[in-house]
Amino acid sequence: MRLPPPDPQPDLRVEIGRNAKLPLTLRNPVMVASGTFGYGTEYARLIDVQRLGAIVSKGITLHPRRGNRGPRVVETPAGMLNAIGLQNVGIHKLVSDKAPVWAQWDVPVIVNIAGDSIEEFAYMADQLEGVPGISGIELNISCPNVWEGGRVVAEDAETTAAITEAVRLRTGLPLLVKISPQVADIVSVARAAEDGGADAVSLINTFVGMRIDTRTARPVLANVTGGLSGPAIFPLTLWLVYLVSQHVGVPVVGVGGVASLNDALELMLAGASAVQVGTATFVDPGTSLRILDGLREAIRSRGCASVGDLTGLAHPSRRAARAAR
Amino acid sequence: MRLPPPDPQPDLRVEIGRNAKLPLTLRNPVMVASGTFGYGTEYARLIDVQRLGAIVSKGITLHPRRGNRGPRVVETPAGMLNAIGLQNVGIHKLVSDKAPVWAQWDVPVIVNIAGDSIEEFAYMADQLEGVPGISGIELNISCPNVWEGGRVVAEDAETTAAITEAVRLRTGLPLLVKISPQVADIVSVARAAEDGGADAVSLINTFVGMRIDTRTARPVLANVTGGLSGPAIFPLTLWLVYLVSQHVGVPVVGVGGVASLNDALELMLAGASAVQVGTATFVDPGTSLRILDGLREAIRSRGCASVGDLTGLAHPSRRAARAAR
Amino acid sequence: MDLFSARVVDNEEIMPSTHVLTLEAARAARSASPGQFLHIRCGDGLSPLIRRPMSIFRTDGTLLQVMIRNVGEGSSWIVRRQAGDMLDCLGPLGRGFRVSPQARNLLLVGGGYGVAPLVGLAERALARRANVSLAVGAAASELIFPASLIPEEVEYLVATDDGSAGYRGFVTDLIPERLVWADAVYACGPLAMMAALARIMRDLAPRKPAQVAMEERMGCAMGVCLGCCIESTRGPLRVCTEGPVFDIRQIVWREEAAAIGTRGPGVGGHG
Amino acid sequence: MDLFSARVVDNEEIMPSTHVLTLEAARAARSASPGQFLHIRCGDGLSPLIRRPMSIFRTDGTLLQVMIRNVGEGSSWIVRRQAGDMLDCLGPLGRGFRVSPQARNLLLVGGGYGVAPLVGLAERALARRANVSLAVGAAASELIFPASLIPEEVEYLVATDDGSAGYRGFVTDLIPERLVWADAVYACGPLAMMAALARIMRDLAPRKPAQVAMEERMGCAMGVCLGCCIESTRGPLRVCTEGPVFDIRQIVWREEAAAIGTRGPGVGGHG
Ligand SMILES: Cc1cc2nc3c(=O)[nH]c(=O)nc-3n(C[C@H](O)[C@H](O)[C@H](O)COP(=O)(O)OP(=O)(O)OC[C@H]3O[C@@H](n4cnc5c(N)ncnc54)[C@H](O)[C@@H]3O)c2cc1C
Ligand SMILES: Cc1cc2nc3c(=O)[nH]c(=O)nc-3n(C[C@H](O)[C@H](O)[C@H](O)COP(=O)(O)OP(=O)(O)OC[C@H]3O[C@@H](n4cnc5c(N)ncnc54)[C@H](O)[C@@H]3O)c2cc1C
Ligand SMILES: Cc1cc2nc3c(=O)[nH]c(=O)nc-3n(C[C@H](O)[C@H](O)[C@H](O)COP(=O)(O)O)c2cc1C
Ligand SMILES: Cc1cc2nc3c(=O)[nH]c(=O)nc-3n(C[C@H](O)[C@H](O)[C@H](O)COP(=O)(O)O)c2cc1C
Ligand code: FES
Ligand code: FES
Repeated sequence: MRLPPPDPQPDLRVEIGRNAKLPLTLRNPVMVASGTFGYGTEYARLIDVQRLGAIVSKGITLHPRRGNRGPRVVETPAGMLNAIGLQNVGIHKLVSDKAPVWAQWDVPVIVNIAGDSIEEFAYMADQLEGVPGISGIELNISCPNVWEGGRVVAEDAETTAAITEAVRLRTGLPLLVKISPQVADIVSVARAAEDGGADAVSLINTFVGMRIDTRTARPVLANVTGGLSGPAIFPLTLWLVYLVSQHVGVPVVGVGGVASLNDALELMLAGASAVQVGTATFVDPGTSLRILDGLREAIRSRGCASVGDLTGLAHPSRRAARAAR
Repeated sequence: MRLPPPDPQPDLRVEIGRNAKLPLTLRNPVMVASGTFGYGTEYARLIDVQRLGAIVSKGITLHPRRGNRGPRVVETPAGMLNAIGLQNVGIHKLVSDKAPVWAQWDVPVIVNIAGDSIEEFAYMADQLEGVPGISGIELNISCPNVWEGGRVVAEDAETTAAITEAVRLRTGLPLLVKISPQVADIVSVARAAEDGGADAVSLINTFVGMRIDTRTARPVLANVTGGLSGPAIFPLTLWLVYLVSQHVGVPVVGVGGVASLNDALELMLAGASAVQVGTATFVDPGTSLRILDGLREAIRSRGCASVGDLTGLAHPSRRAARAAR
Repeated sequence: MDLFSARVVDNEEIMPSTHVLTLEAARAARSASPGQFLHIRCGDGLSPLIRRPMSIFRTDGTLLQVMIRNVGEGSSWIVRRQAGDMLDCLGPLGRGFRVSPQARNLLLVGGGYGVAPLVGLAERALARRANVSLAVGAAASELIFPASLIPEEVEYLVATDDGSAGYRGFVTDLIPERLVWADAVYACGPLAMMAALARIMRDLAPRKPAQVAMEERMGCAMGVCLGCCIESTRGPLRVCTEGPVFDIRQIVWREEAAAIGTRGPGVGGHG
Repeated sequence: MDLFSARVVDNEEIMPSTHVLTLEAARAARSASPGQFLHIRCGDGLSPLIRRPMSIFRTDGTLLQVMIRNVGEGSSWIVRRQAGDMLDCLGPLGRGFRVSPQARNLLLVGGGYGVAPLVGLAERALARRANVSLAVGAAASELIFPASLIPEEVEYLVATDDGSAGYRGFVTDLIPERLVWADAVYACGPLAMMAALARIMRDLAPRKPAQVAMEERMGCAMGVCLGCCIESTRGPLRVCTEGPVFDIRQIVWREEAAAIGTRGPGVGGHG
């Protein structure tokens, strides 16, 4: 008697890099978010990081930074605020000390970079070009000093396009542009990134929030404000992914509040091609791999052949198409 | 032997209406938020609503509205989304059926109004003028169709100023302007409200979010998106209150995620003169009165004479002033 | 209607994933009528945040029972409560079944945990010497409400999708032949079941009294948030306040409305 | 270092609002050293979201104890755990106290729940026949760590703010006269206490080994978020990874930095 062939494994691969010389095929769509996984080595003692779709490393700047004074983090309902202040080792040390480790790894590492100017972004991209162990770049144009007297200064469509173009010219690596949720018009910013040559957009960075210590009557964070992350922001992330993914052609990477398989599925149905897990890793370091395992099963049980079949299924256009079939 | 006189009760009164013919002195700073307390009668069976600082009634429009199709609400981590669609009885019925009840009450009722145009706002203010039982108006310029393709259409500084001015001309009632958190420049919108003649600004209305049902692959809300409220948004509210209160002269009313005495205190330290409790009432109908009771004690134990002494204590300017004394 | 903290005195798993919790709740037990519900807080933290509506299953003196099917975060928290634990409840809420004193023969139709309010209704009806027939549907025999929990005087009819118990097919298939006998019909269960019943009533007994207990996601359960409104022939009605029990002919069944393409932003936006 | 679920085998309130929980945690108990900590999840929902760092108090075979002071949402959840409940823990984390084999006379200085890691340290030191003196400060006698829980061989010195037990004044007042005797000093407690100790050491014994266990709000406790950094003479250091125990002379005490006016947006913004 011959057993029937095993169910084919669903195809979890995600391609990022339509416009890149060196397109990247992720083995699966579950990444870990910048700033929540260090340089990738720390959690390796606890979980099998090699199984991840990709690791996005802590935001790096040209020169090393000491970051903000403490306290730098504080909890909020179903979330947390952080004001780390981009403490990092600087790009040269990243290239000399971290990349060689990554070069030994199966899991691709995407480097999140934050520049002070278009030139600095371009220069940093140059430094990363051809470095073994670096598989992609994520532009962090949303983080520094987003708010100044309440105005969004960093991220408008023009700046986004200009930075993206400048980096695109210098890099053959897949290029992700990470977008702040607090821009006047997120669709036009995402489109500017696409027009500037981005291979994907990562939605979203954190929301500005604060907490006050009622005993001292002072802000808890030394920096006064911090960025809100965690499950609290998930419904906001989901809407922005749903909105933006209907207006751009490149893959959308959903990040912001993902804490469960169900969250990841919601994001993919909303139009994400991949997800990043951030704060949830602090709560339960196994979150990302559990999502990965569940995703495989969820795809199979839905009768899909590949993970891409889920992407955008909640869109009216996809629903209409399904109904017409 | 004579007992010492009892500790003086702290003064909880809050004045709203610098620019109004009929200024309103709230007996205390704890109100309930529009849309979360109906027309004030419903919770009267459960709690002593007369003790509240004020009740803000459900958003009213010129003509009655049927609202959106269901589902209209869905839960999120530490929050909920709603897409009620401004179902209401219309302003004429409000004046004929609801106001007479309110006229018998101790607690002032502030009517939240939503117009489709400047003229409609002005006309509605006219209808409320001189009606016994109505103690104030809150302009809901932030709610309908906030997002259209990702752009914030309803609420910019000019529109806000124009609506506020038009209503100010028609009303002697205290005028609160309720502001959406999702505007490009919240400080300028708040200032426009102040310049237009507002007596206070209410910060904030909800954030746009969504949820997807992963079994059906469709948005849970029939309306696709809903407004996020509840504790999840509290740190965002707090920051916006802290920011705006440093740039306007009129009282700021903090609303968004208040669920405990500590939350109310944080908001007041951040610059709020009063707070509104919304979603937390659904979770625990006693929330607002418990905050009120706790506030009295908190003021006393801080050695303050009146609730106003707390307002803005976390601001750098106030901190510097305290240090100098 | 009250906000009260009720002591759990018993928690029994009566069938897979379905528990009956017995609560010490004297005031609520005395004032409740079948079809009303409690709005129950699930935990003392911020998640799950919103209370969960649960029908009142049975009352007996100072005791009140709810029957909970474990389907998600909130219900799974409730079914983990044990004797001695306290449950934060709001209720009894809403309008229950209205039974005319003239009605002698009552036909009850249930599906899933929709059986809960019907059992209480059956007990009340028997007490005033009415005849009760209860038809219940489920996917398979192990999901059928245990007959041992139903008063003996009740005629108990069972339908399963797979025929593993009783009639094979939909519970609504059992209704037509009993309509002549019945003076009134009361239903609670999945939307599709109740919509099918509505069609049967319209076609076969357009004037016979019939009521359904509806469900919708709730916020306040106090009538203020308007989150639970459903479409009726009289416009939107609140399940928590005008319902959960409605005249079956008042309901505009959602099937049409839910057709693909008709969803989308409403004119009123949020709020 | 592991992610593990530990069974609570005992929960005792050793003084007002302070509980010792005994956990079955063989691997962690075997590998832990005094001064290391666990990052403990408080509940299985989303609030409180972030784990709470708690020092390892004592270990004994396969058992591990933590001493928890109930000060807020997270700690109050932990102290409500009972025998049989499971606790989701990450650890042992961080670097503990480093005791040179030459050190014969150990002076330990504690305040509040800062006594926790010092008791474990004392037990280890006694096991290798060192002499241990433990000075503890508190606001009043009822907040003093019970002497019965401290090994008899330890010299136990007490200071209270109100003089209700032991010396009246700061525990740091007791230190100078014992510095000649001590080969090394180890401290854990409120920031002000440790800063005062740092000044004493600088002035009176600038070369004597001295270590402090520091505290900062934490996110990951794994060294990745950089949320727990404190200022040191070598730049920012992570309490969770380079600490919690540091050389006392490495710390830049926050008092100056915390002066009014110096707070405000940093150049790096969030992230
Ligand atoms: C009037 C009324 C009476 C009910 N009586 C019973 C009963 O006696 N026994 C019983 O087991 N269940 C009953 N339900 C359904 C019960 O409220 C839901 O199963 C429960 O809310 C699911 O919550 P969850 O957290 O376990 O599931 P989740 O799926 O995690 O819930 C997520 C969210 O969806 C909402 N939700 C999900 N399903 C429903 C639903 N069917 N109705 C309303 N809201 C829903 C929840 O309130 C929550 O906000 C009743 C519902 C209503 C409206
Ligand atoms: C390395 C280390 C070891 C510790 N060992 C112990 C111990 O053995 N026993 C003990 O009782 N406590 C110990 N603490 C302090 C303990 O972590 C806090 O008391 C606890 O986090 C407070 O949480 P909560 O939810 O009860 O209080 P809340 O005040 O509600 O906490 C609110 C937030 O502030 C943070 N927070 C508040 N106080 C502190 C603090 N002192 N340190 C770090 N984060 C804080 C919490 O993590 C949380 O994010 C230790 C702290 C650190 C950093
Ligand atoms: C402690 C911390 C540090 C972060 N640092 C960065 C960073 O350096 N660069 C960046 O682009 N995003 C940074 N982020 C944002 C996350 O990558 C992510 O966008 C955000 O946290 C939302 O996802 P989450 O809710 O899953 O955490 C940081 C977030 C946290 C919590
Ligand atoms: C169900 C619901 C209905 C609401 N309706 C209105 C409304 O009609 N007008 C308005 O200005 N705000 C409305 N809001 C917004 C609230 O007044 C408040 O601004 C928001 O919920 C944030 O506060 P909270 O987190 O305390 O609920 C509504 C909120 C909810 C949850
Ligand atoms: S649930 Fe709020 S009106 Fe019914
Ligand atoms: S807590 Fe995250 S680095 Fe220390």
